[in-house]
Amino acid sequence: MFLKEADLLSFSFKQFVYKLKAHSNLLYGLMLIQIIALFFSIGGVSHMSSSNGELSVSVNTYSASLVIGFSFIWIFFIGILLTTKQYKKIELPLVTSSLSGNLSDIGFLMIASIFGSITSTLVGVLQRIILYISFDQTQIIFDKFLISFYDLVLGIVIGTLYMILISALGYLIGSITKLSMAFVLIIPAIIFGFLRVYTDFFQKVLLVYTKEAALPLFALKVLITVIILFGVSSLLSPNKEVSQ
Amino acid sequence: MILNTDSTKPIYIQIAEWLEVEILNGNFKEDERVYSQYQLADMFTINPATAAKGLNLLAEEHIVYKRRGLGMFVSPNAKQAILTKRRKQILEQMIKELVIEAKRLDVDEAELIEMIKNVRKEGEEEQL
Amino acid sequence: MSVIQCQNVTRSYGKLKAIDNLSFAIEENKLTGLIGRNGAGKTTLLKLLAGYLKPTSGEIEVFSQKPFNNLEGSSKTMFVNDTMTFPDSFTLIDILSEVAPFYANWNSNLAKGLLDYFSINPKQPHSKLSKGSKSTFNSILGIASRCPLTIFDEPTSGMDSAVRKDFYKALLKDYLEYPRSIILSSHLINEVEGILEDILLLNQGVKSLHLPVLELKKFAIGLRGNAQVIQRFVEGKELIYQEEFAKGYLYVVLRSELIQPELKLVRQSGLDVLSISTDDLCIYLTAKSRGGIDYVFKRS
Amino acid sequence: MNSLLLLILLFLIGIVIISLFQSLRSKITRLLSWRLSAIIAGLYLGFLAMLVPILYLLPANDFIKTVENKEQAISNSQILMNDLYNQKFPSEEDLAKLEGVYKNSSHTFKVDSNKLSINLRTKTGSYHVLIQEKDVDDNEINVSAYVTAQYMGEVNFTKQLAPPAISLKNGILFLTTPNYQTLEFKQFNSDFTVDQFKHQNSNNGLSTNFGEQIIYIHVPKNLEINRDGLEDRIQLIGARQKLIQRAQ
Repeated sequence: MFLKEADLLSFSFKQFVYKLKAHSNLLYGLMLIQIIALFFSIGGVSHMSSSNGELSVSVNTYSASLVIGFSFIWIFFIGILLTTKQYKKIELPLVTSSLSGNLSDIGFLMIASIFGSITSTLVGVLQRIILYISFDQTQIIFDKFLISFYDLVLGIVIGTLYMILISALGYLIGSITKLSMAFVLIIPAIIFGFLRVYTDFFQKVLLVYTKEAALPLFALKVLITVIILFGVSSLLSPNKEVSQ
Repeated sequence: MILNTDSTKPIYIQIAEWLEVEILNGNFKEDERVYSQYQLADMFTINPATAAKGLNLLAEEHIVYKRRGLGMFVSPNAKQAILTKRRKQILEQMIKELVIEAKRLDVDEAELIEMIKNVRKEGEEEQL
Repeated sequence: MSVIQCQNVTRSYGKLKAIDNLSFAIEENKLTGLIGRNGAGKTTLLKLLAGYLKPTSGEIEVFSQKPFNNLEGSSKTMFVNDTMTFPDSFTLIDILSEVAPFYANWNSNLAKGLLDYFSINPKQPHSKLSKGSKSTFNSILGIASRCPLTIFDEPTSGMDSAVRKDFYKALLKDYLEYPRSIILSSHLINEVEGILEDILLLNQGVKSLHLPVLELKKFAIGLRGNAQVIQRFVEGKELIYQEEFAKGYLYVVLRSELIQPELKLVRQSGLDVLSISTDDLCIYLTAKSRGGIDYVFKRS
Repeated sequence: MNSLLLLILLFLIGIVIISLFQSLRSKITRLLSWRLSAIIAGLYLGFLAMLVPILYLLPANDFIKTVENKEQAISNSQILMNDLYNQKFPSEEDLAKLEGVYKNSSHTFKVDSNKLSINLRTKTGSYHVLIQEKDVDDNEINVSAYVTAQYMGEVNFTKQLAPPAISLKNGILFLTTPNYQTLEFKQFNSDFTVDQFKHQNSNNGLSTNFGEQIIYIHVPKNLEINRDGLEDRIQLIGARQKLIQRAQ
């Protein structure tokens, strides 16, 4: 006789460790995408200039936002990828149930999110150093060139929360498509259709997260959403048979 | 030792016969423990149930006896029992077939006996 | 104690019934062979037992629980088949150590020893293996996991005959050392017959028979000889197989118990009484149409 | 709508990159065991983490620092301009002391004529010329160019402006604005993730504050000044100067 919960957790954890090693090469995708984003953002993310007749003043603004944005896209695809047959298949030789499979996927996505957020935030530091070396330093505005350590940690925490949220979304979409391949076509159609018709509504939903300026409240919102998204994904899968 | 799996003779009988030969050859003495079903299974790559059946066959014929918890042991007089059995069953069966075949080939009794004598003589010469 | 209990299990794919109203039980620590021709439903049955598939109707219990999506069941079951996939980020030797923590009885030395014995390069990924090596490697996992229920689905496909023999030997040796319930599916019975205790013969999703191998030998008997004489004996009896191998000469196979009382009489009437090899018996039992391939040629 | 399009574009780029990578991956990663991946992950993370102290150690002396009081400087400039329009002229000493006002250049010319006319060759109307008569006739014309606070966002670029070219020839003082000047600055923003929680309205639209130029000319006593047609841009400060001082 053994405790089933402990069992589920222990096997999920073993699977999580297994997947961490198994999917470790997904990291190269992240690195590649971050480097590409870095190259894009070395040109500056926004450009402002004004002039009067004799003078033009321009300010190029730099940030690692693009790198973070690209990493968000990456984690979204990883979320979908983990639900695909090719990736689910590796669970089969292991001790598994659909719940333990989901839990280990969630664990992997969390680690991937943390890693993605840390690296993408730190690529911002790399970007500053590259620009420091390549630019005339008298052109660099000191303000915000040095990211405070507090800002770095804050950025990492928020980035992680966002990435977990996005990965949960990807995972849900992937799980839905697994029910029927028809959803592969239906979901984007629905999303784009709704985006057009209910733009306001979508913007409001988006603002729930993006305009929340209180960190604890934001974390709470993300947490609840993530639990719902992963919960629905987990509820979708138990009746799914293994097809090979 | 390789068993003949294609043979129509069941494997457990082949096992029993092989053990009988071992006993006849003196590889097992009286009251000596014979192979267990698991040893046999391992040796012949057969299911232990099959090996057990072979041993049980010998036990039924009182060639081996069981000691609870210790395994199968060669019965006293096992050699004699085997010889008797083989003479009775195998030799008789063979002779039956021999006689039928001889009849088919028009070999009469005297001729058949002569042939048997010859074969025996050749065997003895080879042994020398 | 029954490890597996199936009650009226049916599994259909659309209209096709891969498993049709199957009932059987498998006792603990038996080495059972699941025999059937290609498409008999062997793999479907094994997937049902391993919890990969759900039965369309009927009850399956493995270790007294429904196997589908059951973690506890999965922890006690190892299903070796040729679609097992392992990540490319693992070499074979990695796989052995990564899979080990999942199985309580895992024998790591045995796994490494077997990998070494079968001289498969342990530094390559699973997906690069040839079909035979893949089968060998998967089978090593099956043996080393020492799961209370270990299922091998056509484990030897692609192996050469030397490796096959070694595999069966290894399987049996480990089974003797560590008894457990093993199901071995194969379409080649004479290869596995020796190591099996029971045989479950499947024919187009239906159970043909489920017997100890030892009884299978005595299960049927063949009669050969003059057609008219044979007809006299087998009149009204269910024949397993029948073949007219020369004009006026018949070869029939029927269950031993049907003819046992008259066997002496049969012999006296000059008919040959033949025992049937398990291999032939399985072929006869699972033949698509009575009369065999000859029948097709005679008709055309 | 535009940002949505951008988002979709980013999405498509992401898809292309990932699918490209996926197809390559199967070929490459055969060689890449999880151990190697873990090592690379560690190196990548370690490399990036190592950059943080390096960033803090970089010498930042040359950077443009925005420690000045921008609001004060701008309002000073505005008050100054108002005063100018209201014909309230500061003395040069006051002007030089005013926060946010910067002296661009100063020239001294020998008087070469008994008349002075001014040739103002400017492209904008932001040049104000103040002419003050000295108490003595020292035969020298002193010209100083001042510029009021110029900001883009938080950046004070007042000091980076090139001064106007000033020369005197045959009683004509040529004031020529410098060639078209382009100033470039690099600003770093915090990432959008952090921005959300930094209670500042970091609206990316940087407001630009162009300043005005004041050319202060001291002329010897009794020099005749000709400012035909430029009366509104060239102011003469003489006796009235004292009045202004009293008003302050």
